[in-house]
Amino acid sequence: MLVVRAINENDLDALYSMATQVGTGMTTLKPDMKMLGDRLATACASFAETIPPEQRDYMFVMEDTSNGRIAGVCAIKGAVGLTEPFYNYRIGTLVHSSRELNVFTKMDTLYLSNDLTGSSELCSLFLHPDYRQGHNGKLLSKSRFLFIAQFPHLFTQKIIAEMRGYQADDGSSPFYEGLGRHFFKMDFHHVDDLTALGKKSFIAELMPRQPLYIDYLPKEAQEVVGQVHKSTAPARRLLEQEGLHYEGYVDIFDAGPVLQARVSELRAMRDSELATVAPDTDMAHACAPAHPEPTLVSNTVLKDFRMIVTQATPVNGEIDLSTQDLQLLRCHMGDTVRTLPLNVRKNNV
Amino acid sequence: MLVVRAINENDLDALYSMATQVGTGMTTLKPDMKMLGDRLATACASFAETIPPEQRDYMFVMEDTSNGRIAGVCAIKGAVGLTEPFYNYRIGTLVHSSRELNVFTKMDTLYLSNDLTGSSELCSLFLHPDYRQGHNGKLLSKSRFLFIAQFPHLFTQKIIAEMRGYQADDGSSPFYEGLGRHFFKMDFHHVDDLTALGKKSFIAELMPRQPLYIDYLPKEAQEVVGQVHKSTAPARRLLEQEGLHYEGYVDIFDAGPVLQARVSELRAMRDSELATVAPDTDMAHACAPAHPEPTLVSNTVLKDFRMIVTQATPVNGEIDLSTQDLQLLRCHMGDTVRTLPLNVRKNNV
Amino acid sequence: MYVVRPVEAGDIAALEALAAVTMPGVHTLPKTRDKIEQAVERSIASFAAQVDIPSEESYLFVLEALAERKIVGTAAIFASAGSNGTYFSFRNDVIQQVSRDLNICHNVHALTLCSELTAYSQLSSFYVDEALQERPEAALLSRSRLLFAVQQPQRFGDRFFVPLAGVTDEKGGSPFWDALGRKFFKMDFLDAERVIGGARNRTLIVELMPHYPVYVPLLPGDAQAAMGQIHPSGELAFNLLTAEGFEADEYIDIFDGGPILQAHKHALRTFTSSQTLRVRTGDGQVPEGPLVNYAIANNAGPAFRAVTIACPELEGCEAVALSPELQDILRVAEGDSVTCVRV
Amino acid sequence: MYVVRPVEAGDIAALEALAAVTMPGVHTLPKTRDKIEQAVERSIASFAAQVDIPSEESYLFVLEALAERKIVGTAAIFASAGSNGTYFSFRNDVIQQVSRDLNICHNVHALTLCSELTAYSQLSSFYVDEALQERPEAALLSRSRLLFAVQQPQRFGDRFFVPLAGVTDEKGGSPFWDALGRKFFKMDFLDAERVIGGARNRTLIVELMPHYPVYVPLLPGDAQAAMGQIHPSGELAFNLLTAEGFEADEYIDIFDGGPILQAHKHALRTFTSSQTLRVRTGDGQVPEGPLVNYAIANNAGPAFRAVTIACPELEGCEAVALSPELQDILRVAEGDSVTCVRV
Repeated sequence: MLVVRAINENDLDALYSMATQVGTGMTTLKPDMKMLGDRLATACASFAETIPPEQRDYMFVMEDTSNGRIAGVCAIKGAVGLTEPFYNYRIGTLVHSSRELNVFTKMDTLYLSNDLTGSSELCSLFLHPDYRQGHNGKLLSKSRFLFIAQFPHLFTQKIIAEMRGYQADDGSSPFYEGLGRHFFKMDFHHVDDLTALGKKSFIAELMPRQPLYIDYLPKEAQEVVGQVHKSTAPARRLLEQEGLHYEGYVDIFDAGPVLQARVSELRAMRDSELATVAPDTDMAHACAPAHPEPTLVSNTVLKDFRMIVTQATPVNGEIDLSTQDLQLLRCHMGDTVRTLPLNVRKNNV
Repeated sequence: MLVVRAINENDLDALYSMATQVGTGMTTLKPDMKMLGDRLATACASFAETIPPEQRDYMFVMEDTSNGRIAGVCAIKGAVGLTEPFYNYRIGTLVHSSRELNVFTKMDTLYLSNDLTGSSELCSLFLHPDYRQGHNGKLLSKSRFLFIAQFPHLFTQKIIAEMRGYQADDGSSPFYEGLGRHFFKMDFHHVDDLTALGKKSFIAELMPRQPLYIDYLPKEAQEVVGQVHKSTAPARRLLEQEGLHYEGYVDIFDAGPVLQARVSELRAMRDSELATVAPDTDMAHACAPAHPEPTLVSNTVLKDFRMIVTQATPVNGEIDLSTQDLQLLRCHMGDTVRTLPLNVRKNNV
Repeated sequence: MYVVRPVEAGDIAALEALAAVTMPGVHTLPKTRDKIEQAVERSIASFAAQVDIPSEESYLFVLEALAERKIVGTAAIFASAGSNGTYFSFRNDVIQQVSRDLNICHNVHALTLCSELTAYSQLSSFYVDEALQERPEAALLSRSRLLFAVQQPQRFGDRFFVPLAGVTDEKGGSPFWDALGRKFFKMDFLDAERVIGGARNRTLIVELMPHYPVYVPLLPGDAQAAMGQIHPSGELAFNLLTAEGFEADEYIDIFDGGPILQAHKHALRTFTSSQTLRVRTGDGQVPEGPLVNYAIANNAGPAFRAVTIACPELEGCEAVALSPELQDILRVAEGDSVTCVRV
Repeated sequence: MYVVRPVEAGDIAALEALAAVTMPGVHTLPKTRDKIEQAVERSIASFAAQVDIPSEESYLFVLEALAERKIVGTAAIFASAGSNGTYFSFRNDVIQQVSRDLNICHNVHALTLCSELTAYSQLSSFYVDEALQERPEAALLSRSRLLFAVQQPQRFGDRFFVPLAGVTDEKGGSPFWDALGRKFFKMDFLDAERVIGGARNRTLIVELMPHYPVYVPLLPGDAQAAMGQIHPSGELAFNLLTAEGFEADEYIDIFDGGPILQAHKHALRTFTSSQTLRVRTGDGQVPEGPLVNYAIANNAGPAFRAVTIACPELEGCEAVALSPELQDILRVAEGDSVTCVRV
């Protein structure tokens, strides 16, 4: 059985072995014992609330309780950009118009910005290939929204997720080739590695800081602004269903979109409910939907936050969970849990 | 009884007499027969769908059917900024940081932008003082959301509303005194009048176009960025309840906030429902809430869109409307109407 | 013999004939009868005006072949560029990028829309008959404008500039325009030049052109290559002007990317090395020793006239020998002062 | 008698004593023994170096009162500003705003962070004893750096600049800094100058200073008033430099808003009007006629020495009369060439 839970001190080795599977492209999860150890310590301090909210890094692991294996990992950073500047390009609009010539030109424009400074970030999502099936991916990714809905006071107004940008078949980034290369005069992957290592002051020194019309870029670069990497498209759709949107912020190197939402407008904030664990009654049984939808259920304990996906459905503020489910959640009859339909309800319009 | 309805050709005189009541501060509703006549013609063409969606201007009037008086007016413009550039300041963030000196400075920055070009705009809301009571203000303002929920395909992705900015007791604008005056070298009210007259090319010619740190402005100007005029605060709250938010765009002269939302995330889009007009049944009666909340109800006819507020509540897809309500809506038993609770439901969290 | 003199009303027909000749590099020379008449009238009024502060005056000079009484060249100077607005150009900025962490140091060029050339005096409309391009009369014509400015400093600014036409392809297209102006104006280069009438001081430039610096590395190769390059028709003017002391590189034209040469008057040879000498009557003999070419201008204000002569070095002299014929052409007499500069 | 000569190792103690005197306007003169030693060593190495392209050389001159063997002034010149980075300054841009509809035309000033002064040669560390401020020796000291540059052009750039300290209040605060730099550096003016060591070429400037133009009308009145204003201690230097041909107004310092004077060498009197003359031995008599002050420098490279004399106008002369005593001081003999310029 799978449970997503707050990471703990004993997970370091499993985390490292997971990181060896990740490959390039995810700069926050590299197989480096020192880096991972530091991060784990921050995560444990986060759940223990011994560091301030903006320094926190809530990491979750998906555990297969049948064999104790770690099947996946994901995280929420309390705030980005408060120690190193967090850069994006923001896409704005400028209109050039002359009534005399009857010309009206609407141009998309790139602004180098730190606007997202202080936002909370969804990051480091990785599911082991052996577990890529069924609801597992959804459970892992969406568990973070249930956590936010349970503890909204821990998060800033805005939540973001950076998506890997479009790459050509040869692994090159048309956006970088059209823009960054002129200023960095080095390889895309080289720049990417430097960023991962935290060598970021060069961004302020080398990037063009003046607003740029996207029209100045080669067509291939223009076309990929805000486009995700092929392999990232499903993750993007999933986050969009939860209420995140592309609002015109992109990565400065590969122009991958940043998805964002007000915390208060996440689906989980609107649609998740508290329920009391209670045995099934005739009345509840009668009122339950004929075709139950899978439901995400979590306990309400910060330090040992645990989430599962189950077929049980809350009815009138009560939910009947199996003994196994209760064990996974470390809950008992009478405890309060938080529930959220795993899938998005279709609009009734 | 009050009904909000699509404006029609016969409303010009009433509209003019309404405009004489408006006073300064609303540039789109001036007592000018030519201007109002043109606008009315556009509105009629909009409801008749004889002009393209982006040129439309849906105007609604609130009519007191007891005496035939026009009690209020409001409108939705199909798209702004497509003939004259639509300018705002956008507030962004720039971080200046030096690890060497251990300095980390986060600065708010004003960018002159046309980002909101093409958005639909809520505007021209005015309720006659004689009618400022009960649910009238809410009905008038919220009727527009019901219209959008019924005809979302007529609107662009984004809907905005410009709020009048803060003014000191003497009618001066601290933001204009701190910024605009240095570049325009004329009175705030003079500039405002010029804008209303459509003399806007001077904005491109005279405004500082480079990004500005808000810190450069005098303290009094900094403090009012995004602040509404005292008299506008209730209108702001009302729009925020419907799902609009201040996202950092302000007026270039008085720094009044622009509220905005994705059309798809408006409360009316999520919470409004279609219902069939049907007589009350025992079953429905039994299931109805004990303390019915006032409900906005509209017909579903574009050309003669009509809305009321009523105590009837939809139950299981049916609603029992009084004969009077049906007359106001020009509906009959068996017709489909759209309903939306007038007030926002409290979150269940 | 050739003389440079202010344009006169009687020259209009000749100018119309000249305008019929294709002169792709000379946008500022009027092409239609109406425009030519206006330009001539404006010049006559400008020469006649009492000027304290340079303003909208525009002085048009012609080179006349005296034998045939034929106009074989034109050259103009505006007292104050953009005097009824702002003269816009691109300033060629260099941004030095240094990254200590990465040990990188390179320069990035950027073009910034600027109004710095406003109120400079502007040389323009230089055209000389092909047969004369290699002769000192070409230099005389170009330089006469500056000789006039030396004599009448109150009529001109302290700084001068000259926009030269940029490169275009066979069809009249401009690669620089295609990469920049077209994106904002949404029209062809020649159409844009037509609607704007060759001007660089119009409100619509503020309305349409980019206000943020244009990073040169982002421009296509052919547009970069066209920056600061002159149209072949401008080569003579370019050579004469750089020899005079004008400098290129700092500014380029916002439309076609052609070079804009500019200089403070202290850097111009006509200002720094012209001499005022007395006229004495020459004996008609060809003088001995090495001869050099000089431009000689009378000092008669609106009745300005200038010629070239070949004579021995005048450095350190107090007078210059002119034949009675030349004195006639310049309308000077023995003892009058003339302004001389080597060409 | 006074002589200007390159600093020597033996001067270190004297310089240390000088540094103890409060010189608020001279940030670039080192204050501690260590720093003084480094500066002297660097100067000695620079004078001794074979230079093809100006780089990190820094030349320090001293004014010595020969009778007392006392150092009474200093003046330095860096071969290439920001040679290990970028020299940052604010360029004072003027944006012309014209609205045809409203019939408005006005200029808006804006300060743009720029690196244009990088690789200029930079004059600095000018200090002269109060007793000598009115005397020609002050001008001699200031100008000696340029005389050296005239003789050794390969060691310097074609353009020169001099940052002069801006105005500060009694407590050492700078109104310009308070309005600008403080917002980004989050520290007092003196603290900022201390951490940056008076340099203008550091990466942290890019990291912290504003990259977008600063509109001057938005600055508080006292900051606007401080722009381009000199600290009273810099008045002598300012007067000497503007008389030399340096121009203010285009650039100001990014920290205190003080003026940065700059010029192309062709605009500097030392370059345009210095003469190379032969030495002849004077008869010791005071010459008749009006006397003017000249700076006279030997032409001995690293053994550079310069003095002032009062003598009749040298214009048109081929030799200058120097007493045997002066020849000794300059280490020249009859027939040697010296560089002379009026001060």
